[in-house]
Amino acid sequence: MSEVRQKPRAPLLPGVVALALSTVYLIALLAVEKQPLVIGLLALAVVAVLAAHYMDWLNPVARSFAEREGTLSVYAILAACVVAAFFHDNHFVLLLFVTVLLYTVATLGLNIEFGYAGVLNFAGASFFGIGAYTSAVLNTYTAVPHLLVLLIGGMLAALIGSLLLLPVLRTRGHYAALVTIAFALLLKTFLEVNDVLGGPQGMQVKGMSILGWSFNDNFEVGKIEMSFYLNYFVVSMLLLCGTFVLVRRLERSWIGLNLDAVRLDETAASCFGLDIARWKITAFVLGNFVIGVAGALFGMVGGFVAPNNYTFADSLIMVSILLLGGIGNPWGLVVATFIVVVLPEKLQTIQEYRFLLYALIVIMVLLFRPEGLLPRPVRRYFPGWRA
Amino acid sequence: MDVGLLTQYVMNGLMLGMMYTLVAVGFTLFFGVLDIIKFSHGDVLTVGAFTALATYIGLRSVGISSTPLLLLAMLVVAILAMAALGMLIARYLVMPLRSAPPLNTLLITLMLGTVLREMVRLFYPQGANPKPFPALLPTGSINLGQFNLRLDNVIMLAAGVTIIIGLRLLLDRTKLGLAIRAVAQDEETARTMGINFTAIVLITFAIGSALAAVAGVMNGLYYNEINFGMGLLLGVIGFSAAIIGGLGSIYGAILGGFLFAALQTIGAVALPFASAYKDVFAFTVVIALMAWRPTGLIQEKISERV
Amino acid sequence: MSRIVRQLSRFFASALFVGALVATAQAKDRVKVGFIGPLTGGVSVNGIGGRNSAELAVKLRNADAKAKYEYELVVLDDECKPNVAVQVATKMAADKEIIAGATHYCSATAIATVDVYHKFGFPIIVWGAVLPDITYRSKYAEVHRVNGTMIDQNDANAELISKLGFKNVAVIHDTTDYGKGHNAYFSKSLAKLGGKIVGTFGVTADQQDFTAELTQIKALNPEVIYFGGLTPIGVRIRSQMDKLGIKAVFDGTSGIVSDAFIQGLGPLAEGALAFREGASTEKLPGGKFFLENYAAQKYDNPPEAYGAFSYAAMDLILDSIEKVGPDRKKVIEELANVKDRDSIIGKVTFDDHGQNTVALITKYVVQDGKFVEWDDSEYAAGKRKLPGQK
Amino acid sequence: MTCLLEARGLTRRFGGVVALDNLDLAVVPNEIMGLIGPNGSGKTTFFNVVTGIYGAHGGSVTFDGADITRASSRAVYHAGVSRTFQRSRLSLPLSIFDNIMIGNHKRLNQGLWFNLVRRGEFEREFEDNYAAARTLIEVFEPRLAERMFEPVAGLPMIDRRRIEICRALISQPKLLLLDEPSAGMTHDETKELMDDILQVRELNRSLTIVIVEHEMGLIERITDRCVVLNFGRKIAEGPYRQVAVDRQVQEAYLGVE
Repeated sequence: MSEVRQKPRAPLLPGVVALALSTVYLIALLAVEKQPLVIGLLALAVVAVLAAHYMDWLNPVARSFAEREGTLSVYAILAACVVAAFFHDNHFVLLLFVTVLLYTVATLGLNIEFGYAGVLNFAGASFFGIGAYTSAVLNTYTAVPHLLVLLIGGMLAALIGSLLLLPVLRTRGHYAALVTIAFALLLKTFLEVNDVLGGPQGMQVKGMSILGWSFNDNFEVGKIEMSFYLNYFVVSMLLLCGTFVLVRRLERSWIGLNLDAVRLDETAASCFGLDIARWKITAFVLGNFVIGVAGALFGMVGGFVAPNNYTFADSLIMVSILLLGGIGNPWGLVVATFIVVVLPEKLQTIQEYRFLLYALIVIMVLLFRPEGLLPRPVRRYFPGWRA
Repeated sequence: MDVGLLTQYVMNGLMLGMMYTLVAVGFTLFFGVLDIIKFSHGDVLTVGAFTALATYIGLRSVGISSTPLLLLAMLVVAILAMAALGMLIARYLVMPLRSAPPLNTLLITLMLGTVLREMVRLFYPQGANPKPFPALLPTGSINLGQFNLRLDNVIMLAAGVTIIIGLRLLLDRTKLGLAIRAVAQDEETARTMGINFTAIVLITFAIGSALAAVAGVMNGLYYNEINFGMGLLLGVIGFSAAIIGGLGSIYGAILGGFLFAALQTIGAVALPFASAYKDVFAFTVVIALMAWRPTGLIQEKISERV
Repeated sequence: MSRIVRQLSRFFASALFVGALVATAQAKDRVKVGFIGPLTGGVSVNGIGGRNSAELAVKLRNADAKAKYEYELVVLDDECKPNVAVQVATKMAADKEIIAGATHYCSATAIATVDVYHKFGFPIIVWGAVLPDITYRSKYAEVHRVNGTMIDQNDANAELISKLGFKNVAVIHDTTDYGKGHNAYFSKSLAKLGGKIVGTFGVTADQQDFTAELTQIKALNPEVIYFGGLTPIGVRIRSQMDKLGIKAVFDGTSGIVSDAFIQGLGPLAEGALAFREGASTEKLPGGKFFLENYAAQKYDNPPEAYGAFSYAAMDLILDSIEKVGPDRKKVIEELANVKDRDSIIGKVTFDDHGQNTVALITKYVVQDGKFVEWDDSEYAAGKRKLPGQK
Repeated sequence: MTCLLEARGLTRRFGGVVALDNLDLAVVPNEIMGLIGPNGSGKTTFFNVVTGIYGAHGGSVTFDGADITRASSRAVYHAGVSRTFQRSRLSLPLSIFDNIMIGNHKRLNQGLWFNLVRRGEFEREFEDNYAAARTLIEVFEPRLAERMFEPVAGLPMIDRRRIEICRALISQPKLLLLDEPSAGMTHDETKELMDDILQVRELNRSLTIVIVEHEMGLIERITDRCVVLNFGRKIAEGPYRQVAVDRQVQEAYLGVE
């Protein structure tokens, strides 16, 4: 239907402006140290968003993101690189940034299970941990190329996850919730008591290195000293882009449709020939794989793994990110992850109150905006495709 | 194995089982009336224990030192406070979400649990540290070979049994119990029978949370130490117990509670690997049970109208 | 709420304090130094004691008109958890403004973070952790330690209990490197003296119920239960021993030398043994000076066993910065040639691994709700007897 | 063999209640058969047993010559049976197009590789199916064809019904089971719906329809033949006019025993 494509598409400008503004804002927020300034900036953000909401400036933005996603994604990547370049020698900010990227990847994986297929998974952090421990063990005891280690991490997460398939497929609702919750506790205790994996002490993880390029050494471009975290930023960015495309294509295909159908009404779905088990398995395995890969890379970034990093509470934080951003909406996840990871780091005063804060936020979201900050729009198989 | 030693293990198992059961019964009550999981239950237990401790310290500071009086006061205050808390939770967090998907209720109560836990950690003086809990029960003990029978454990077991029997009687013999069971059976019919649905739900939550308070105090008396994190694991275990027993059935909860304790004890002593693996073992069995009996040992009927 | 209130008041206090200094000493440049210790969790009293002591060192230095720089102390909490420790250590080391730090009470956290400090070239002095590997596993120029290692204290421990005629010992250790280390060194030295380990049990740091392990131990009926771990589990195990009617000596390590242990157990603490490297603070060369100044600050928390070491570590860092200026590389070089340096804990000498050599070990026994030095105790005098002592 | 769908001695119990009692029922190709009877007479249960949602406790069901008694819902659908549900079972958050496509499952390429990587081919398949769905829904309500990518949650009951029927028709089944299409609709809406169904029939003469309905006007106008159930048994069979005057049937509706 080529003729229908001629119809005018939503303008690019609003999206670009929004991106530019948020980039500048992000740089400012990450740069300032003085608490009053930080608080001021945060207040500013809230006010700005509310204002935009009432001036009805948000819908144009949403529309141009919906229809010009391809172009805007490229701009978004550029924006991220600008931020990274700005902080090229600031270890801590870059570490924070990388953390955001990898958590986004992980929650994208969780989103496939939770958001699309409706397969409950309260053990997100556990699968993240399986990935991290994989890289810890392989980097310590073997010479497996590190890019391969990432893959293996993902596969192990998927594999161990599939041990749960039988109960996950057979149970429903609360019963299904228990399966993953029990697994989360089981895995953490196992890691704690298992000496080979370092017990509660945890393990060191050797930094990444590809073709002799060691990621843990600072390097220089011209005369400018660069933080070694830039290496990780690049890889994490690539990983995020890959996952983002994967999740997008998944959603915008018959498979995405099947997953939704399974989530919304199993009986009806099976009356139209859907193989419930097949799609649940697809989602669960694929999701855990993605989470595992992110975990493997995060293990190398952090340089250390311990059971206490992968507790039930951490899994809950992942779920919170999902709900906060808006289940099923990748862009929402990016925003939510930034809020959840960066806010407590910048706002020293709330550092130790952060769990309390997250919990309260999620409760508020569930009570007053169950669809999250950026609700998932209805499926468009091809952005900008009009009829 | 030496008989005395065996009895010792059984005794340890019974004590754990009793505490798990009290928690599990709460879960199963809530599920009965509202078909929801109130995950904050375990942390209500924590708050209950800390309330009791605060009461104790308060009373001691004003010079009251009679042990039975202190114990009574602690129980009363904790029970009343938790009952109230339970009602509040039901009224403002659970009831509003009735139309929403059950997942949301699960999540909101999970998060509420975190809120309670963090509140204790942050706002109770030095709440992050484990707190010594007074031993208020007579600690006399008889040594039978390897078996050391402690009076306080016996008292606690007896108390637990009485509470559960009492609850059973309340549900079976009283008008209130009838109303609760009616609501659990079918909300609509209950309404048409002229039962005040909201009131019944609130009362049920009060009862369940009161049980949590008792379990909390019992936990403190048993370990002589409480900490802000104690509720999380107890909650999950109680939840597991209720689930493997079969949600909505009191007997299921009891069965599940003691089963879980048994699993832990067996995992600790009877199995070849190190005792530290006992929870790994217990939870593995739980998952296996879910695969075998997806709706619990005492089956709960699932009927779906098409 | 009192916690918040206290934090607020502390915040304002320090604000005023800094304000005053800025007013007086505009000329001096500000230099950031760091402290890491467990400020929350079961061993927080030790962490806070250490924090206060380091803070004291900084305050005294800032009050000193001859000091070249204006020092600001950045305090982070490792919660005695390896994973948290690595996070905060990364945070501190990654901040180029912070020149050096006095870090870690828990061995589990110290051993986990040494690589981080090395990665970022951040000079630190360990003030409390006793695991030998922290300094000896790898030769990092960044890592130093003012307190001794656990080796000597375990020799002393084994020696004492065999002297008391105890043969059969059951070992419980937390499965962190700290507990494992203690288990290894103690078992070795006990074997030398002909004692017998009847059973070894590893437990996890947040375990609540030990009845299963203890019932097994009961069946082995040892005369002594050696515990390699920190106060919180120590308290639980000791009280559950009593529940199961186990009458054995509770033989602890430096990890339980803290008032929290006694508060947690009350009368049950009586007769528990513990060991610590270095003289008890009162008997240290600068002990009096330290305790007086500490008292003058009116902290609501005692310096605890390792406060003096924390003070000494921070003082050493400040000395070095005064000497070579706020530059990490130079500070590392400076610390490398610390030799017979006088400090409140006596002469400090860093060997090529940055380890200070502390020979002296203090033996403690809990008597009437206090950690009393063994040799001064009624147990040594024979007035009282440990359970099962001949 | 002339029957498209044939049930022999079909029996299904729920606890003590016998919902289908040894029921014999035959549907011949290209007819519109009305399945009527008082509430709880087993009409919907019959649909659920045929479509494999419930298993049968006795007897057999054959469709198009093949035995589907034990077949799963999926298998029955793939064999060419589509249905609508008494209480509308659309996926409300999804768009009209998505809901229709769920019904088209067996004609869509479900391969991971095809869906994720070969986007070019996927786009072509998508466009073809979009065209098909659009033409189908235009038969019912051109308005809806303009709103293909809006969530169905906002639509009135009658439109949802239409979409449900489209979802059932898009895969071009041999047999269509309509379970009380008029439920929850006004009289006029029911009329409209009737026309819709007849139109469908015009479109595809080879389609066979079994319709469960309480709205007798609708039954009278569109069915060639009726089967009356009571307590899971067949009590009458024949053209509507004939069964309508049948004494047993009237008793059944009046509840006389």
